[in-house]
Amino acid sequence: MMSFLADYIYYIGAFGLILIGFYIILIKHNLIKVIIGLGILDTGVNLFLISVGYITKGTAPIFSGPGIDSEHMVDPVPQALVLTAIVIGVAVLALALSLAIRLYQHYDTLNLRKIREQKW
Amino acid sequence: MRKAVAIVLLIIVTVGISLSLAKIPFGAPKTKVGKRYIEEGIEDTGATNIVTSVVVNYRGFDTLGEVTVLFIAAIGLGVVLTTSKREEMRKIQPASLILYTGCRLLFPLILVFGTYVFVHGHLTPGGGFQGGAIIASGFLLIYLGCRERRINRVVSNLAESLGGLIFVVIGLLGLVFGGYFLFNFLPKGTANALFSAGIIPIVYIAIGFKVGSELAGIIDNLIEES
Amino acid sequence: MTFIVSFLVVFMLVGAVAASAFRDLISAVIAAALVSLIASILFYFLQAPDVAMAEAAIGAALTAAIFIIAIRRTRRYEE
Amino acid sequence: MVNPVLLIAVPLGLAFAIPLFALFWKNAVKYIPPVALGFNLVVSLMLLSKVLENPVIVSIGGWKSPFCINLVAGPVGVLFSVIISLVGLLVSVYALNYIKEGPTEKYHMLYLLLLTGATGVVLTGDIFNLFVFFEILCISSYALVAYLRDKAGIESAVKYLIQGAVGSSLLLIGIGLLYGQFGTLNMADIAEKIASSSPISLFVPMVLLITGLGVEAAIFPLNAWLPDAHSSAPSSVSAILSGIAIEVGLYAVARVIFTIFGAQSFLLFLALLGILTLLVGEMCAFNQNNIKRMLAYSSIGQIGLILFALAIATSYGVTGGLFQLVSHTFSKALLFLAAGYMIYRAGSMEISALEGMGKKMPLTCLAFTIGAFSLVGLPPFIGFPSKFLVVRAALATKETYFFVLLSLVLLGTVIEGAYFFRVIQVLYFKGEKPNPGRKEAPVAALIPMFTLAVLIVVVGIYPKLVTDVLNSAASEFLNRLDYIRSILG
Repeated sequence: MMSFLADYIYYIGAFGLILIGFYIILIKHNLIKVIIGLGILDTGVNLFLISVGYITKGTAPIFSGPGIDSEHMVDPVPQALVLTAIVIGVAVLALALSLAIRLYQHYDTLNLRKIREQKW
Repeated sequence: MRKAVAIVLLIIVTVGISLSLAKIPFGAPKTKVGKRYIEEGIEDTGATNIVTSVVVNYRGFDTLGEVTVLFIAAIGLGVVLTTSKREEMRKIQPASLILYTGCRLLFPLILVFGTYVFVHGHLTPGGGFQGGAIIASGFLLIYLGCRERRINRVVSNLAESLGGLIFVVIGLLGLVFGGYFLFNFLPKGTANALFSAGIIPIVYIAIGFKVGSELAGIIDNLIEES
Repeated sequence: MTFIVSFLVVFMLVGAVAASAFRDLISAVIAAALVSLIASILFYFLQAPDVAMAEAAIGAALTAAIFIIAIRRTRRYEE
Repeated sequence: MVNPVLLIAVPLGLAFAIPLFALFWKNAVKYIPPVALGFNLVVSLMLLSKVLENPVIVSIGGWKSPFCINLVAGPVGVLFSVIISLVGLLVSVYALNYIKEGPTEKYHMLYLLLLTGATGVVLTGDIFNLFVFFEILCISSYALVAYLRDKAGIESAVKYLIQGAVGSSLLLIGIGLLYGQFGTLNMADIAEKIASSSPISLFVPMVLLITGLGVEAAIFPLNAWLPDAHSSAPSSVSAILSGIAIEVGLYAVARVIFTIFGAQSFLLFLALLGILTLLVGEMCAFNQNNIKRMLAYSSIGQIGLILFALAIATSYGVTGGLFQLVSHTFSKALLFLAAGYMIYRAGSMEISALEGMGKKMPLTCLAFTIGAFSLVGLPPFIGFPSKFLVVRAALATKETYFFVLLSLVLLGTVIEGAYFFRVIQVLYFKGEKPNPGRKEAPVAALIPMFTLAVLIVVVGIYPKLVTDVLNSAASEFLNRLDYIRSILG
């Protein structure tokens, strides 16, 4: 049990967040709720990427003083990718929220089911 | 109905991903690219924080794109929220004296801390994005505590624009001097010193100002009554 | 260590479910910020201090702030 | 020595400089996108002759290949960057007069950044870098769709943003799975290592990547956003979204399938998806009364056709698909540009409101007609040789199921012809009401329209102009070993 947890707990957390995020996006009608779901989804993806780069008993990839061996450092590449992904995520969220504000001014509701100006 | 479809979809996704996760054991070393960055990062770039050297130097092009994404979001926010007709400002309830004084005391400290974070990005954890975000949270505090204050949009636009331009120009200078875009053409200095790592601190400072002013601009745009 | 991490992960997932369940959007945003905050602690455990800092500053603080500003300008309760 | 990085760095620098310009010369801002795109056009044409022999590969930062980000200016990349800068230049000239309201300098910044993102996607050789440029492309198009800030624009931007953001999350998960398995992000390096992995663990990342990219490429079940977004954006933006953004999405899908995965067994499924996309698009287009929605659905149909042609995966097929892509870009951009001013003068997007436009705006209607004929596939326009090539490629496979699919393609073309002729009939032969006062579109709009029209006719009469480039582009897609070798050495 413990070793299973040690192996998989981060993956479980990451994919749990991803699934909950998807669930919110698919089910909820409120636009702000959907945007919250997007945020949770992003967090999950970031956690997954970081856990891919982890090495057991690793240290952070920073040579902050002398005598740090490079043998057990974790992979720096996913960390760089996640830095990028976090910033992209916040950019999308900010734009989405501004659109939500405008949408509310136009329709006086945020319920996506009620906003049906355009049909197929 | 909708719920059932969603849950079935999610189950399929879960099964699929867990099948391919079997190939990616947690905690095992997997990569030669990361290994090389760790082993030769200091020699190559002069930065002791390997993540910084990857972000700014090895994969600097991603970072340029990422700064652009934030820039686009700030512009897009401006596009979406500008109104043709100006409505009168809503009456602002002033903050209490304690909040006001506290915010004014904290604000310079936050600015200094943010600057510290991005100036030391190549030595310690942190860098342009984190520092910029900290600076932006300082401005957020000002909006909460001293509600009638606004940032000067001209100055923040200037900082955004100059930050981006410095990044691109440094890249192009690398092309001129070294034959590669974003080539680290400045002397790398001794590792662990503040003035080391060539172009990395300069780029990170530019990013810090740019990200800080962009996030502050986003908050300003959102908070403005329109 | 594994125990602490497991506890945090469970707590994080509970936060995410809560963010989905609350009808008050402000509470949902706070729950989502909690998720981000715990994720940032997990990043720290995974030896990624840079990312932890970015997630705490951007993911938890700033995102929650812009959400709250946006909710103040729209409607607080889900219909 | 021309460096392909200039194609990205210079427009990006100019876009960052626009706020500075706006401080001093506010009226000069709108000339920056044409200047930047003209520069790009010149540089990519200079590169074009060079890359037909050998791809130009540059590294960013100056490290060896898998350790840095590569820009790969092969025939495909440069072909696309020529198209992007050419169409972008023409549309930006059109926009000089067309975009008058709202925060115009922001429009010009977003427009330039959108095209820079598109150029970055087609030139990069690194999967994560592709993701970043893809985000630049997507986020600027979300903002541009909402540019008019009216009800329809905001609503469709919201839809587009949500679907696009989910797509990019899927893409990112796929990239993470690939990185976990192969420990590298360079596309050539992944492609080299992929042979050693088991199919089951490759299937999931492939599906995730294709789904993520397919949202932007508007492949069938993922294209709910497209008709709304394309019809409620300003017409110059619709021209770019229809003419460039979805094509770039298709490029990315093709790159993932052909180069990274080399997935032969997946192609038949893709051909089926293409046919489905084609039929759905054409049938919905037939039912529309709104001219921009009709054009948007017709884009979906065309995307389906291109996807079908690419999925044939023979040399003829891929050449035909790329040719069809070029022809769709020119024709659809022309159609949207012409429709833009027709709508502006008529004051409505309904097709019935355009009665008698043939007398009121003869030149614009002529341009519209050329675009429509070309899209349907009539000679002597560019649509004819491209569709002909697709048909020939499908016949050359000698497989029964391709014959069946081909008959569906022809059915789609018939439907397409029907609705375009209906519009042309309305334009020219209806509404005999006395309608004096010719009000033509301004010259700044007519120049790009007629440049496109001339290109359509010239390439249609003399397709040899482009077939060399298309052939070598097709062989870049099909010979993945050459691609890998040229990058990793």
